[in-house]
Amino acid sequence: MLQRLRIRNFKSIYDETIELGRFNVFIGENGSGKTNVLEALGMASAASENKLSNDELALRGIRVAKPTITFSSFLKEKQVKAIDLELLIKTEDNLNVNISNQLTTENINDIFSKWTLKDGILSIEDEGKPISLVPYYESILQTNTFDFLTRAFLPLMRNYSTPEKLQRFLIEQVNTLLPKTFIRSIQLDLYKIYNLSTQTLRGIDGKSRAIPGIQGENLDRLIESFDKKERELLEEYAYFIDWLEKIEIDKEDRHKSDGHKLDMSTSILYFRDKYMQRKNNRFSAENANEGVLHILFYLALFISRHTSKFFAIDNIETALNPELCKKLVEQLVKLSTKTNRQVLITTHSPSVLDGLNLYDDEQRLFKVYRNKKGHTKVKRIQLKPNQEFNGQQFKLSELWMRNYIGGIPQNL
Amino acid sequence: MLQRLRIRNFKSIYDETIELGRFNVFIGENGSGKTNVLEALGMASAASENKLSNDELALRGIRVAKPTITFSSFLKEKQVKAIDLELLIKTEDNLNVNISNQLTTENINDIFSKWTLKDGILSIEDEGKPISLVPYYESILQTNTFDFLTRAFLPLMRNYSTPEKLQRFLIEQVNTLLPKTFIRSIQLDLYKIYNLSTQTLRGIDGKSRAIPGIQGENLDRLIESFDKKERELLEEYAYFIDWLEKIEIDKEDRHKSDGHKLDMSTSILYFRDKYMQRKNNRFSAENANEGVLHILFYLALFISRHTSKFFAIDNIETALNPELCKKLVEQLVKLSTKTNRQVLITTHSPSVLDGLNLYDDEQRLFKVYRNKKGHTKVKRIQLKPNQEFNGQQFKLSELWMRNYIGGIPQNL
Amino acid sequence: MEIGIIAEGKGDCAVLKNILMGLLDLDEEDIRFLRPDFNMDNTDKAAYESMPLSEFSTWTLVKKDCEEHNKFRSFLDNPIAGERYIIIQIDTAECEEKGYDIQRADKKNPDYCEQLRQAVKGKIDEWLQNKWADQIHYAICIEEMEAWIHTLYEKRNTSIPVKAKEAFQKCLAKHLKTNKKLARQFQKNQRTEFIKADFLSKKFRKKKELMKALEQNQSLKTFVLSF
Amino acid sequence: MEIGIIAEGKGDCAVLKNILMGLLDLDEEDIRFLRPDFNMDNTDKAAYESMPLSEFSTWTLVKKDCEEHNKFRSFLDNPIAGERYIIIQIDTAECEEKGYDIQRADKKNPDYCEQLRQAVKGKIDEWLQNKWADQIHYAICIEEMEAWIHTLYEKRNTSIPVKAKEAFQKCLAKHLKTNKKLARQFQKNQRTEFIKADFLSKKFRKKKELMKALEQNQSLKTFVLSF
Repeated sequence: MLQRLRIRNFKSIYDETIELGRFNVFIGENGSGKTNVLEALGMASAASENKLSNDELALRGIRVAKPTITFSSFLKEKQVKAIDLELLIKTEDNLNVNISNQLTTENINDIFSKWTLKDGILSIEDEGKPISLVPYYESILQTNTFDFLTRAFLPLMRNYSTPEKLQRFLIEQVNTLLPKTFIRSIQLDLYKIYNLSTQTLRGIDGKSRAIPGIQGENLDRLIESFDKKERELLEEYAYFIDWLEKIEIDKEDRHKSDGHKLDMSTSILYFRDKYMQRKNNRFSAENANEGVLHILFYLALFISRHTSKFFAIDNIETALNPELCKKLVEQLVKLSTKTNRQVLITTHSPSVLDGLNLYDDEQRLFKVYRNKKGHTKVKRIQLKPNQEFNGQQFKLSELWMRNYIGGIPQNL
Repeated sequence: MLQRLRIRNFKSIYDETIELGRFNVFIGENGSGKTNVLEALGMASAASENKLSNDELALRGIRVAKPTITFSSFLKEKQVKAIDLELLIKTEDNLNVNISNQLTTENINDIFSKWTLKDGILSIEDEGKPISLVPYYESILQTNTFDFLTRAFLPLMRNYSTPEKLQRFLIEQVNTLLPKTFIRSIQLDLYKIYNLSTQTLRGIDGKSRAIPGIQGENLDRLIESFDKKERELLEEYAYFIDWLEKIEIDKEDRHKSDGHKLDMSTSILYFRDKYMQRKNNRFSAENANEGVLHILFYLALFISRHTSKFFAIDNIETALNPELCKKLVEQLVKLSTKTNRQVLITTHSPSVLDGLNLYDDEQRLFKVYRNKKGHTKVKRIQLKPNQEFNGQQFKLSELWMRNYIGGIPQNL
Repeated sequence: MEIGIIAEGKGDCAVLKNILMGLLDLDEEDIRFLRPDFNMDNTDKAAYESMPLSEFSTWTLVKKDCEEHNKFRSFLDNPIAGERYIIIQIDTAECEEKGYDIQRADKKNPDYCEQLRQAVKGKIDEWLQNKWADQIHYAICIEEMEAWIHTLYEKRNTSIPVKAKEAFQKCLAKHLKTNKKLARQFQKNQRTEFIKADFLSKKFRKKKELMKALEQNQSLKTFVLSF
Repeated sequence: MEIGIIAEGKGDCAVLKNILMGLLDLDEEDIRFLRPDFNMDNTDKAAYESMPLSEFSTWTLVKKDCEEHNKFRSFLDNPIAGERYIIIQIDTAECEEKGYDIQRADKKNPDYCEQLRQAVKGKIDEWLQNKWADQIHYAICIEEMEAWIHTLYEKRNTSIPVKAKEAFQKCLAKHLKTNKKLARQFQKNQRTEFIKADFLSKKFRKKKELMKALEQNQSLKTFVLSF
């Protein structure tokens, strides 16, 4: 799990630290910087794999901008020409690993300028006690990596007059591998920001070949890849869509010629409507209502064994009835535990808040806002300890809408 | 104004009559048929101009499907192979004109089959009293149309042995012109269903050349077309976006080479952020936050003298903070009176309800749901007469969310 | 017409919904479940579920709603136009508990059902301080809702049931054993209490079935005839 | 720390917000306007605006909020963690009206301000039934909020103002006449009461300016020192 994320100097975020849980929901005004938080993590992810080209960033859902506006540029502050990202990862054996990433670029005025990463392990702690990295080096040096390194650096040997110098050099090299190893251990390297488009879900206008893509590309292929267990799990949730009788994948795209699609959609996903006459009850993704496509995408994303364990969703409420959205979130929370995901989600829907149980520390709610200097701030909304049951008196959605929580414009 | 719309046998709508106001908001569950209502009106609009090809329908925002599933197809009901649309138009001189449109198609199994319209005036009433169509025929016959008709039908003269027969024939011809004339009088012929995509608003992925297109294409060009008065009106609403200093249209696309866009966006729209250093405060539409793009689009749509007087918006809340959305709707209501629009809007956002004043008969709220047979029903939500002011006790958004209104799934 | 339901359980809501659909030809959309709260937020739900069970015997929650008036005010007195009613459903099985405070008459008394019903109705009116009298219908089940459902599965009078739940379960088990189609469908409708009860009482949606059924249960009949 | 404001007008909210930003280094996000209701729905707003003016003299609404407790309960007792306070703002100008019921002392009395303030504070505590005492701050303006803003524009003691509104308007008019930049900016900040007052009291956001100002107004000083 990523336990803590510190972001400095990225877009509207001047210096902010966020303590994450498993299921993290962000609310706030338009322009408060919610998406920037998701993107900052995307930068860390991309950097760890050296996938910092504009195309690669865009495929993760990051809006690529000129470095001059990617670095924070607040009034009365000198612009720092580096993005600093600090990640605290809790490993499965309960180590706390603190990783730093610093991103710089050659020409800050050039949108095509290449990004450069400087990363490293700041510390590793075991139950609060700092531990030495040496065993880690050793464990790595004992593996194939070591053979590889030895061979790779053999020609350089002569440059290192003493074994100590060579060792120091190798440790430096390993040091750059380590952060990536930990980042991979939580699948942060595979992180993407999903922001669905109905058209794309329908199989029109998709741009990504990923299964699935960030705007909802290839939902049909994702479901096709399901094994029996996944399929059964998905079908358990069919009750979300009252009229849904059956989901079909038309592997050979046979129905296309039946005139089910205007030939614009590449999707081979079909639904059957139980209220309609059997001969006329098959709908292509192109013709289905948008709600079913959004719901199905999120469920499939959380169920599939092929999707990353770590991802973000921007505007999860799009096109969904508020009550449905609440129940969906409630189920996604459960799935996130079941299939071991860590997720960051932004929303403008009050109902999403009602889908959370804030007594569970794994489910966290944050409000994002600008302080008086314009800096993005992220504040966790927590409950008082031992709050008595109060008979529905305080629904989170209503507290938010009635302006008791913040995160809404007060003076429009 | 379109006062009444009766839809029969279109998708999930079996037979439903809707009494419209100026600003009409539709809420309901996913799949209840909200979008079908908007689409039915789109069919009437397209039919009036004989623009019923699949491409033309798609450009208006109608999801084109096979006729077999475009006609209603409920269990235990024989499928009727025609869509019936009845429009009651109130003209500016207070006549009530009742128009019928019937759409049929040759091959109901073929998605490419051509649609055929049979339309006609059912009645014209003046203060409840039916009036004869004769003066209308005469007024048309006295215009150029008559010359045109005479000339056009001259060769056919010999087929009509008596003047009475020819007259009857001509009246029939005029009869087909009349509905179109009334439909044009309220600009229903220009009707479209807008359903914005953030990517398209950013100037990426747009498919329409219309200014603006239904997914938000060419917002930049729409704003560029503004005259001084429109521009000033737009700028009055700048307060919606706290950080917005200025909107810029880069007519010669000069900033492109400054590295403001990744060359993917064709938009020439830029914003300046007042919290950022002047040298680094220009954002392209490609890089701006999505909220500002959505807000700007709606404002421009309601302000422009070039956009239709009659249109629909699907999911107006997309990407907007609830409180912002409420205030936006409040202002769009005002603009709709000021610039004389009639609009149909769907939403899943409870806050939108709070932006309406239901004491004003021009602002109407409808809930859309399926009855036990699966038919889409549309029910207006009205207030009790003479309701006393009750000190915020009953906020519409909360009544909806607390399940006192309906239009949410009760048993997920 | 719209009808709100305040009931002891979600299953009770489903049964009443089906009865209303059959009786008044209503759509599901016309029926609002006000208690139990289907739309509770999850933070509250967690708190609720951690409450000691004794604090929320279901009739006490119905009583609480009646006494607090909030739901009645929000549903019946809100500014939205329309004809609206609330059905209050309560079992008599626990009527002798503290707070409910009703003495049962002798079951042999021919007026047992009606007397007990009147006593409970009086109690509800007391809780409500006699407000909204014209807009309330009383669904008072003697002794449990299962006695009403039972009428759909067996030709027998269930007006004064002995162990209504058990009796119905026994009858149902018999049906499931002999009717394979029913058993299969029953298996498919287990996800929630609501769905289960909705399935089992589906026949009430047909007016004819409903009319037949009410001849077998006095308290069901009294409820239905109150419309 | 988060602070809720219950005030007579939206302008008053703006001034208090600026004072809090200067005094406690708060962000706007830490300050919640609870009265007047900035987020009222439009149907209610229409009803509200059609009410006869007499029914909602602004102090009566502050009083109503205090007596009803809802806002206090929702903001201070809600389940969300955090240190929270509410500021109640009220002018003394109308303190002799029926329902407010405070007798003014002689203005020549050196303790006039403090006595009047104590009387109003006592009245508010009475409305609140002494609840939430540790979480309330009293912004009692003698006699009107304008006397507080006035301190930013003139070196003069405004503690016991005569016609505070008029005096401030006169002083402001003088400034606008001589200071063109101010006049231009003032012109730009007219859209709402809130924006107007926010602009005029902007200097309170600087602690130094605030500290200077409070030496010129006793009731402002007492309010600020209560933190």
